[in-house]
Parts: sequence; structure tokens; C-alpha cells
Amino acid sequence: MATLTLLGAINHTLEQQMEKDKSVVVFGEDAGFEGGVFRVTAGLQKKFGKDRVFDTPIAEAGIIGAGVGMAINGLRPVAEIQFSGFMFPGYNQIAMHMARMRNRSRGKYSVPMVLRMPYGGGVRALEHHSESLETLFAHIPGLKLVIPSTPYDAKGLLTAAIKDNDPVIYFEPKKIYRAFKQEVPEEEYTVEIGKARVVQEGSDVTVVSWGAMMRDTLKAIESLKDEGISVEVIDLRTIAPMDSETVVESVKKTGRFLVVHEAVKTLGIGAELISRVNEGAFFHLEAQPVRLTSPDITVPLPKGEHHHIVDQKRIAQAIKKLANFE
Amino acid sequence: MATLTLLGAINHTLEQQMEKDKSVVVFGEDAGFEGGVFRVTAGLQKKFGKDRVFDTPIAEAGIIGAGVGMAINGLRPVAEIQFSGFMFPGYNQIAMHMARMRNRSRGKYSVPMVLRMPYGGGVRALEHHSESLETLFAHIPGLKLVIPSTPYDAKGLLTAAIKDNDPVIYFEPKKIYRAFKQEVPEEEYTVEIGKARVVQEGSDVTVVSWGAMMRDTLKAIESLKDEGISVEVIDLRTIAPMDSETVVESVKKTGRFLVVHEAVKTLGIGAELISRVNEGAFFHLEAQPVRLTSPDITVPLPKGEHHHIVDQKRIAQAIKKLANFE
Amino acid sequence: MFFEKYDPLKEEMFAVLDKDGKVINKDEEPDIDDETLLKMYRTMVLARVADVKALQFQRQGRMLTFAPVQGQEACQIGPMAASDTKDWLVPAFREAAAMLYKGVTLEQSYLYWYGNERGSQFDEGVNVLPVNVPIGSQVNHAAGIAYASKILEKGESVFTYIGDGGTSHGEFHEGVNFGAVYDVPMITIIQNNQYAISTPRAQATKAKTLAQKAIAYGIPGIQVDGNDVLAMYRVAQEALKRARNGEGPTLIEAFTYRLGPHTTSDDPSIYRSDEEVEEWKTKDPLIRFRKYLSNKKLWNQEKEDKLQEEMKQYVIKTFKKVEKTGQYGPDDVFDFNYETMPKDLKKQKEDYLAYLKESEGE
Amino acid sequence: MFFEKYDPLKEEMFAVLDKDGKVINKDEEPDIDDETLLKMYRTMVLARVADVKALQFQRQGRMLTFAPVQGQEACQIGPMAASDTKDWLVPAFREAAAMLYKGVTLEQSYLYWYGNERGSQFDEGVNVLPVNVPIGSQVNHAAGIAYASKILEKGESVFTYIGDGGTSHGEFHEGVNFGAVYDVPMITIIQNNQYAISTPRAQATKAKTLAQKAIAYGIPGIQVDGNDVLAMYRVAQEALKRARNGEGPTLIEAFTYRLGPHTTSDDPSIYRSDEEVEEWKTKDPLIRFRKYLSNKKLWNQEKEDKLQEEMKQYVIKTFKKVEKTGQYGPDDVFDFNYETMPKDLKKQKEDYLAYLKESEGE
Ligand SMILES: Cc1ncc(C[n+]2csc(CCOP(=O)(O)OP(=O)(O)O)c2C)c(N)n1
Ligand SMILES: Cc1ncc(C[n+]2csc(CCOP(=O)(O)OP(=O)(O)O)c2C)c(N)n1
Ligand SMILES: [Mg+2]
Ligand SMILES: [Mg+2]
Repeated sequence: MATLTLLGAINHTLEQQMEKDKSVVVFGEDAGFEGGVFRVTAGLQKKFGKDRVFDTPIAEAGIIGAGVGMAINGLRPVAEIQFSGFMFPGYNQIAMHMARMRNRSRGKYSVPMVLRMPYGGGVRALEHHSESLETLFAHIPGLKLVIPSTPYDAKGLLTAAIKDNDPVIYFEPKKIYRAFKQEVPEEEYTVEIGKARVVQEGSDVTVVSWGAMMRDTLKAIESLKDEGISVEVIDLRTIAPMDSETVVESVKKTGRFLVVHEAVKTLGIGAELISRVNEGAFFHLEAQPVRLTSPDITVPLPKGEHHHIVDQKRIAQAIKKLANFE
Repeated sequence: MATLTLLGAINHTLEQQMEKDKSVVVFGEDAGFEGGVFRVTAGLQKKFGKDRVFDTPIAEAGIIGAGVGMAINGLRPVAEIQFSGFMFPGYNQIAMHMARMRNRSRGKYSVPMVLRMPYGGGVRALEHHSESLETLFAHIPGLKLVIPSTPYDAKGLLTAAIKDNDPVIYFEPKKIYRAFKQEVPEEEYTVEIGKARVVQEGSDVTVVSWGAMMRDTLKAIESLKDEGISVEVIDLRTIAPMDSETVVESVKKTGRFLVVHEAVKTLGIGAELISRVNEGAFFHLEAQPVRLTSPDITVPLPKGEHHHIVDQKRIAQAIKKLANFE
Repeated sequence: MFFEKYDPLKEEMFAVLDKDGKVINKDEEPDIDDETLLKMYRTMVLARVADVKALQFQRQGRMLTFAPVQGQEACQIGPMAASDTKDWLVPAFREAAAMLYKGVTLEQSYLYWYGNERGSQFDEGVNVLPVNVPIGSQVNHAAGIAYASKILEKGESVFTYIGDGGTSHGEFHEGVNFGAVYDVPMITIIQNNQYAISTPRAQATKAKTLAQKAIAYGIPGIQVDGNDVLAMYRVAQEALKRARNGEGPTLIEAFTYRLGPHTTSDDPSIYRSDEEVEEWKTKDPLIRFRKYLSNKKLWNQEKEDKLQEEMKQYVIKTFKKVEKTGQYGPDDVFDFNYETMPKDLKKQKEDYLAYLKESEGE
Repeated sequence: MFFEKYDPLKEEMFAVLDKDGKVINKDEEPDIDDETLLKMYRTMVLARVADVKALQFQRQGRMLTFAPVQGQEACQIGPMAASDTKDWLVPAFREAAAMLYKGVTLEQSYLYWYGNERGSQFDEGVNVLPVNVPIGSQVNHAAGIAYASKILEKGESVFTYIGDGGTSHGEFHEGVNFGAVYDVPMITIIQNNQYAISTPRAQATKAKTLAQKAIAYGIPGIQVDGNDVLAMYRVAQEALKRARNGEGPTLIEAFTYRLGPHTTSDDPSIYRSDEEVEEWKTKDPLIRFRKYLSNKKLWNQEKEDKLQEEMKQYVIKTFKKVEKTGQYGPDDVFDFNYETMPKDLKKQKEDYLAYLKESEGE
């Protein structure tokens, strides 16, 4: 048992998996020698050598496309995109190849590859350093997308992702990379991909969130503890394949549904969740389901970010409103 | 007044706009000399010369990125992506620049550019030639996305798109490029971007569709004409910004909602429409809203396409079921 | 050594045979055993006949859109013959001949162009990737496959193909560069067939040769007569030597011509003249190679007639089989996207099967 | 003519000044009037002081992450001084000095790095694009701007900048190639500052020089001492001549060094030695240029002291102003995504304003 930050848990997991499985390789822009701009891969090159841990040219299609090739030929690449906003030049490789090689070759070739990328806002960064692009992955058949919100899940999901014989996108909520520590078992374990986590049971309202926003959601609920509202909180954890069953079952119980996310509203994950809640629990709904998200605008530069991403206060207000709706 | 196919209407509109506005330029892979692989731009290079109508290298980021530059410096580029499935290598330019230049420069630079691309299935084509990628544009703030389903709208929407001072993605339903003809006024006119069209009024069920699927939807309704179901049909026509008002008003009247599209289900446009119908007409809903879409799998090669895209029969069945639900 | 003799900036074209199949470059004539020479020729003929027949089937509405290979057989067969079974082929979309040589069956090839993914489920041990449509993207796969071969010490080299037009694509740039940076065993062959659909080679880039693009990556580049199967073999041999010695990638420009349409949806008469096509027909790689074999007494008219007939029958029989077996059930659609089908997709499949059952009765 | 004299494959570096500001290449010393020489130097000093101060503000938590320009002032000021007002600058993200020369105000520059888009709303007539973060993508914009200039006969030429690391990106390839195919008036300057964040230049590509990448596009390429402002001026002058004569693009590799961190989030001591930095400090472009000016009797210590003080005061005053005016209201967030705000976004804005009002009371 070690007490680790989310970032520490990722680093530890990479090290553990590289030790156990010689086919795991780690690479990306600055991911080798210096261990990444966030130091997520720090120490790995020293330990495992330059063949297995290396810096790449600045070329996202190259990184991802070469990763696809490596995966086809016996490696388990864990590639890093420096910030999720820079995945765009490599999106062709993600959507057209990573996601499709198994289907295209009817299973002859698979792509057991993990594509890690720090995502999300709240760190006062430059343009393109704060995006939440879940939709662009979850909409593409053949891709899995996971997002841990705790060090424990960070390890369990990453271990599962590396062992998965299909490609997994692994979003890292950089805002909480070092926000808190948690006990993380030393031994290998997995958290099942495709399984949401009920963080707290409740009977009045269902609230779904994930990633860094999970923290704000939990704080919001904490701030409401004297209001007598019983909230069921779900950490979606896997965005694709989406565990709508867990969400639907919860809404059947509570009748009220709120989803909170960083991405913009239109076609954000909230849209899909509301549709699935409609499809699975329509006659249980006691109030209109609610999306609490960023507005449909480009992520502002840091001075405007607080007008964009919702905060604890707004979440609390939304929960109260929904719980009190008659 | 001329009687034109949808493809003919686009060609005619490009010619008309190039004549009226010297700043309009047309380009893309094979779009110059031979007039495009579908001949949408046929005759234009001959008429307007190689500077204004030209072939490009195979380089989607180049085509779109250069288009952004041209738009900044006084041209109105109408660029073609040969098939929508090949927009991926240029998606960085679309999402990060076309969509953002106005915002980034606080209005100093705008991108009055149209990006045309044939989209959709049903033409027994190779891989990547049949995608329906609405979501990837509608999710990005700053982009508009229009899809005509008739020659009349093809001209009106394209004219509006070229005149728009912001970037517009223009999807061409290639399956119906030459499917039928319609009277199209010779003089210039626009169809407002952001305004859905009520194709047929009705009181029992609201059905929303667009593009080539509009035809199947109308045929399905035709096949039901003896069933005594009064269907309100809406051609969404603009996907972004989405005219949810028209849809919501309709559902307030009918209480029943069906959306039919070619794209996969998860995070398809249907998800957003259902969410907006929830937000705008929740207490009017008499039945669970329904999405009739392709399943969440990669578009199959032609021999499997009929298992993927829904057809007239399935649409008819879904309407009947929804109308009869109690 | 070898590559230093040829400067891509000088527009020298490496060749072994002349138009009439005579050896003009004795020093570089590769030493190939008769069996291999005949296998090379047989495969070229098979590819040609399969192509011609497929065009007919397509016109009859029995075959879907495909990308003919006619005229480019030598660029494909030469390098594949020079390679080992374990070496990889990472094709673009016009490499039917290369694929056949590497062990993709004609049935698979036809099945693919017939519109069925099962045509890309190649046999065990056939190190060939499926047809790759998005231009340039295959080059990155090749770099990655070669990287894996290198660090896992597999001793496999990787061939990848791209068109003249494709060299303008960013993915070509990233892939070749990636391979060069890590000295991986990768060989990129540009089939310069003079056109990208309707767009002439000159419109793709201002560079005089495509081989000179190698300079941007610090690797050797060479322009080769792509209709000369021995030249292509020889150059591939040298590139393989580099690859196997850990010296890194090589870029080969094969100067050739597509005799047929871009795909069956294309009408080349719009953008090129009959004279041009006729001129190139005189450089047909099959004719040249056949003359060489005849000069070597390995071939004659009788053998030719027999082979042509044999291939024709084989091709027709294979296509008919594909027409029977090429159909597609719902399992084919749903079952291959994931190793384990996710719950929500399972539900979608069940719903669809239920719909099929329900509507069967109607 | 000019470019033919320099072969990028020979690794010859074009220079005019030596380390001590002495002219070593009299024939190529550009003829620049005194006023311009002084404007160039003033801007270099302004950029340097602004940079040094911004680092301090950043350490105090008053400034956000930014990309320092220290050491690269010559690559930026030389070409901008050689260009006309109407010529365009299409920067990447480390071109603060070039932007200042082209008429972006220090206030705007600071405001941008302070985290406010208003800093990119440059004045009318300032033909500069905003900072461009996605590597390589600006090169395509430059090609398009130049294309428009060409066919609208505007007579504007376009400069774009990219880093050594950026040359590996597909967008660099597509952009330079696009410009070359249409002979547009476009000049691409690679600031080879030896690193891409922590990744050394050698890891970006195996090519010995970055200038030789020009060969892939059939255009001239030249390696220049990027710490020599006169060399940069001179080469830009020649590239502009080509551009204005319709001869097409030029690729310039400016060999230089980033003296500061990659950005303020970076710790360069992880990946480079103090000695290396000290060595490059002796080649500081400002010192070299100052010596040249002193030799010309245009500069002396007194003027230097005065200028340094003046700039310091100006920079501090400007930053304080930005701290006052740089805040952000909801209008700033919502109002600039479209010329006309769509209905649904209007609704979102109204809802947000209502929320703000409602929660004001709390
Ligand atoms: C990324 C991408 N853009 C566009 C296309 C459409 N397309 C298919 S083939 C082709 C021309 C290819 O020319 P070339 O590279 O010379 O190869 P050839 O067809 O001549 O073998 C184009 C533009 C594509 N397949 N992929
Ligand atoms: C497409 C893209 N990928 C990654 C990044 C992250 N990133 C920012 S700067 C940088 C290094 C750039 O190096 P170089 O091109 O040499 O320019 P320099 O910073 O040295 O000026 C990287 C990788 C980015 N901005 N854009
Ligand atoms: Mg070609
Ligand atoms: Mg650099």
C-alpha cells in the first residue's frame, strides 16, 4: 500500500506494467528523457531504456499511427498526447485506424494500445490546453474512453487499459493530478472498463459526473448536507462503452437526473446520458433531466475560464433546484 | 426557373456566386480541371480560370488551412473535401482554426469560408466513403453545419453559406445528388441558416430527419397513408446552430418524437435533439422519444450496408409503433 | 554504397532492362533463380488478368468500385520477390499485385473489392495489412511495425507503398520522418504513376523528382524505372540490406504509369490523351519481363498462351465463388468491432435481430 | 541567384557579422538607413526587457504561462525590418519580438499572455495573425494568405515562423508544399533553437540541416546564423525579392538558441547544461548588434543605459495597466464566437447572466 496522487498512481502503474510485460512501450513528445511535461513518465526511461521509453518528433499522426503499427506487430504501446487539444492532427489515426483495424481485418489485427492525454480546464493554461473532448472519442465505434477521478481508479483503469486487447483512450484530469493522495495497493489490480461507480447512494436525485468535475460535485453535495437532500452520486468513470445501466437504475429510484460536465452542452456526454435515461427510465422521471455544462463557446483564455466551467456553487444550486422541483 | 438535380443546383449556385462576387474561389482535390470526382464543380475552371478554380495537392490540412488564410485575406473560399471521411486529417484546421479565428482575434479576423463535402451512405462505396459525421462539427462551437435535402434548399443554403461571414460546413447528400429534379429559381435567393423546415404538418407524431434520409422518411410516411396517423415532418436542414425551437414547438403539439438519422446512435444528433425536447417540452411528452439510427459500429463495406442504415420499412414501423403507444 | 551512386537531384533513373527486355546495366542485374523468376512472372500475369476480368465484372454490375493495378505490376512484384516471407507489406489501395505475391489469395482480394471485410482477414503468417484508403496514413503504420520489429529483434523489414499524389500528405511526412529518426527497417515505395486521380504529378509538388524528398529526412532516395521488375528487385534488395543492417529507411520512387482508370468510377479520358496511354503501353512491364525471360529461354509463346488461359479460368472460377460466399449477415456487421462486445451494442444487435425476425413474416 | 550560392546540403551557414559584431561578409552587408537600424535595436531591447520582466511577474504570480523569446530576437527583427508594413506576419507562439516590430503593442502582447483574447485584437493595418499554438498549422494559413495576395494582386508577402521541432509536423509539410505548388509570396522561417521543449534538434529529424528540407518542395533553402540580425535581414530581403517577382516561396533555417525556458512551466536544467547556455550567451544577438552599431558610431554606453531604463519603465507601466484592464466579463466569453449570436447561445448567455444576478445576493 502506498499513498499516491493521481499522477503518482499513473507513474507507478506504468512502471509496474512495464516490469511485468516486456511488450509495453511508452512514448510521446518529451515523454522520454524528461518524463513528460507533467512528469507522468518520469524515471521510466532511466529504468527501461530508450527503446522502450522515448521522445518522439512533434507529429501526432505519427505518434498514434506508429503506435497502431507497433500494436499490430507485438507491442503494447502506451502513447502520450501532450494535451488532449493536440490530438486533432492525429484524429485521423484514432478514428480511422486505432478504432477500426480489428473490424477491418475481421480480427486478424487488433490494436492493444493506450492513448493517454491530460484533459480539462481549471489550470490557467494557454489556448488548446484545457479542452474536454469526450464526445469526439465516445462517438466513434471501436474506441473505449476512461477517465479516473481518484488515484485508486487511475491505477485500476490504466492496468485494465493496458491489458485490454482493444484500444483505450485514457483521459487524465490534469487539474487534480496532484490535488490529493489516496492509498493505492501495491499489487496489480484492474477496475473494469465499462462500469460506473456509485460513489454515494441516495434516493432524491441522481447526479452523474467524472474526472476533475467529480471533486466539485462532491464538494457541492457536502455543502448541501444540511438541506436534507438524499443524492445518489455516480462517477461515470468509463465514458465509452457507457454504463447507462447503472445510471438508468439510479434514475428509476430517484426520478431526477442531473449530469455535470466540463465539455460544452451541445452533443456533450450529457446529451447521450439524457437520451439513455429517456430510453431506460422515461416513466420514472419526475422532473425534466438537467445538463449542467459549459456553454457552447470556445474555451476562453484563463481570464475568462471562470465564466465557462461550472463550479461547486452552480452544481449545488442545480441540485437544490432539481430536488425541490414539483 | 430551371429544373435541376441537387448536384445541378450546387453547380449552378457556385457559378452564380462566382460571377457575382470576384472573391469567391473554388478548390479541392480534383475540383479544378475535371470538376470534381462527382462533377459538382464541372465547367467552373473553364469559365473562371485556374486562379479561382483549382486542383490542390492531396492534403486536407493544407486545403482547409490555406482556405482559412485566404478567407482572412479577402477571399471567400469554397473548398471541397472529396468525401467527408477524408476530412479527418484536416480536422485540426476545422476545429482549431476555422471555428476559432474570429473568437481568438476578437473579431479582427473572420473566416467567411464554406467547406463542402459529400457525405452519407447508400452508394456502395469503399471504406471511408459513406460516413455521416454531423456530430464532429455540431459539437464544435463556432461552426455552422447545413445539409440540404432538395435542390431548392441546396441553392438557398449554399448561397447563404457563401454570404455568411462565418465558416459553414456544407454537407452534400451524395446518395440523392441526381435522384430527382426540382424547379429552382434562376435569381439569387437564400435559405436562412439555422431554420428548420416543416415539410408536412401533423398532430400525432413529430418526425425529424435531414439529407438523404429525408427521402426515405417521406416514403415511409407515404406508405403509412392509410393508417390514419397524422405525422408532422421536419427537415432539420441546419444541424448547427440547431433550430430546436421548431422541433420543440412541434413536440408540444404531438407529444411524440422520432428522430431518424444515418449516423451511429451514441452521441448522434438524435441525442442532442432528445435532450432539447426534454428541456423544452418535457411535460408534453406522451411517449418515450425515439432514436432510429445506425448501430454503434463502423460503417460496413457495401455488402453489409443494408444492415447498418435504416430504411423506409424500419422508419414506417417506428412511426406506427410510436403513434400507437399508449 | 549502392545508393550513394545515384543522386536523386540529378534525375537519373535506375534501370536494368530497356524497353525490349534487354539488360542495359549488367553490373546490377540481380541474380534470381529461375523458379523465382517464373513465380514473379506468373503473379504479374495473374494480377493483370484478375484486373482485366474485374473490370468486366464491374461493368456487368457484379463487382463494386475497385482500383486497377494494370501497368504497375513491376513496382510491386520486384520488391516483394526480393523480400522474405516474414517481411511486411503495408499497402495503400492499389497494391493488388504485391498482395497476391505476399500470399493474399485472389479470393480474398476479390472478396474485399466485392465489398466484404472478410477479404481482409488474411491467413496466418501472411504479414500484409488490409487495403488502406486514407492517403498517407499507412506510412505511419509501417514505421510502427518496423519499430516493433527492431526492438523485439524480429528481423522483419517493412515495405509500404504510396502514390505520387500521396507524397503531399502530412502523414507521409510524419511517417517517413518517424522511421528515419529511429533507423527502423522500413522501405517506402512511391509509385509515381503520373496522376492522382485527374491531378498530374506536377501539381502535387514542385520538386523535380519525388526521390529527392528523401533528403528532407536524411535518408537515401532513388528514382527507379518502375516498369522494370529487375530494377525494382535490385533496388529493393539494397534497401533491404540497409534495413537489415540497422541503417534505417530508404525511399524509392518507382516511375511508372497507371494504364487503367483511377478506379472504376473514373473516366481518365477527361484528363489524359490516348497518345500518352499508347506511349506508355509500349513500356508495359509484363511485355518487358516476358522478353527478358524469353531471352533467357525460360519462356515462349506456348507457355504464355497456356498461362493466360489457366489464369483466366482460375480468375473466373474464383469470382463466381466470391459471388456465392460474399454475402453478409448481421453477425458480420456486429461482431468484429471489439474483442468483447459491449453491453449496449449487444442490446442494439438483439433489437436488430428482433426486427429482422418480426419483419420476416411481412 | 543569391540562393544558388548556398547549398543547404553543405552545411554552410550564411552570416554577415561575427561574434563581435564585425562584418565578415562585406558583399552581403545590407544597406540599412540609420533610423531603421536604431528602430531594429530598440525593438530588440524592448522585446528583451519585456521578456525578462514578464518572467519576474510570472514568478510573482501576476503573469500566466508564456513563451520567452530571449536569444531569438535577431531571427525575428531582421526579417520584419526587411519587410513592408503591408507584408504579413503569421507567427507560431514564440514571436513576440517580430510581433512588436510589426505593430502589435506591448500592451496587446502582455494582455494575451495575461490570458485575455483582447490581446490578439490587433489594430487596423497591422497584418499579424494571433499567436498560433497548434504546431505547424500556421504554415497553412500563411500559404492561404499568400495565395489571396497573389490572385488579388495585393503585392503583400507573407512571413511565417516555425520551430525546429515543428518541421516534423505534417502541417509544416502540407503548408510549405502548398505554397510552392502555386508559387505564392511566402517565406517560411524555421527558428532552429536546438530544442523542442526538452527534445533536442537531432531527435526531430535525421536531416543534417533543416534548410535542406526545402529540396523536398523544389524551393530554395538556406541556413543562416540566426543570431546575426544583418544576415537575417539580408536573406529576408532576397527571399522577398523572389516573393515579389512571383518566383515563389523560400525556406530559411535560422540557427539560434533559446536562452530562457521553453515556457515558464519548463525547467530547462533537466535537459541542458549550464555550459551550453553560457556558450550561447556569448553569441547573444543583442550584444553583437550593439557592437556593430557602436562601430558605426550609432550607439554608446550612455545611450544604452538610457534606453534600458526607458524600456524598463515602459514595460512596468504597461504591465500595470494590463493588470487593471485585463479582467473579463461574461460578454467577453459569449460575444465573439459568431458575427451574429445563434438563438440557442443567446439563451445560454441569458441563463448565465440570470444565474450571476441571482447569486450576487448570496
Ligand atoms: C486522406 C485522403 N484524401 C483523399 C482521398 C481520395 N483519393 C483516393 S485516391 C486519390 C488519389 C491518389 O493519388 P496517388 O497518391 O497518386 O495514388 P494513385 O491513385 O495514383 O495510385 C484520392 C485523392 C483519400 N483516399 N484519402
Ligand atoms: C500540434 C501540437 N502538438 C504539441 C504541442 C505542444 N508543444 C508546444 S511547444 C512544443 C515544442 C515546440 O518546439 P519547436 O517547434 O522547436 O519550437 P520552440 O518551442 O523551440 O520555439 C510542443 C511539443 C503543440 N503546441 N502543438
Ligand atoms: Mg498516382
Ligand atoms: Mg525549438
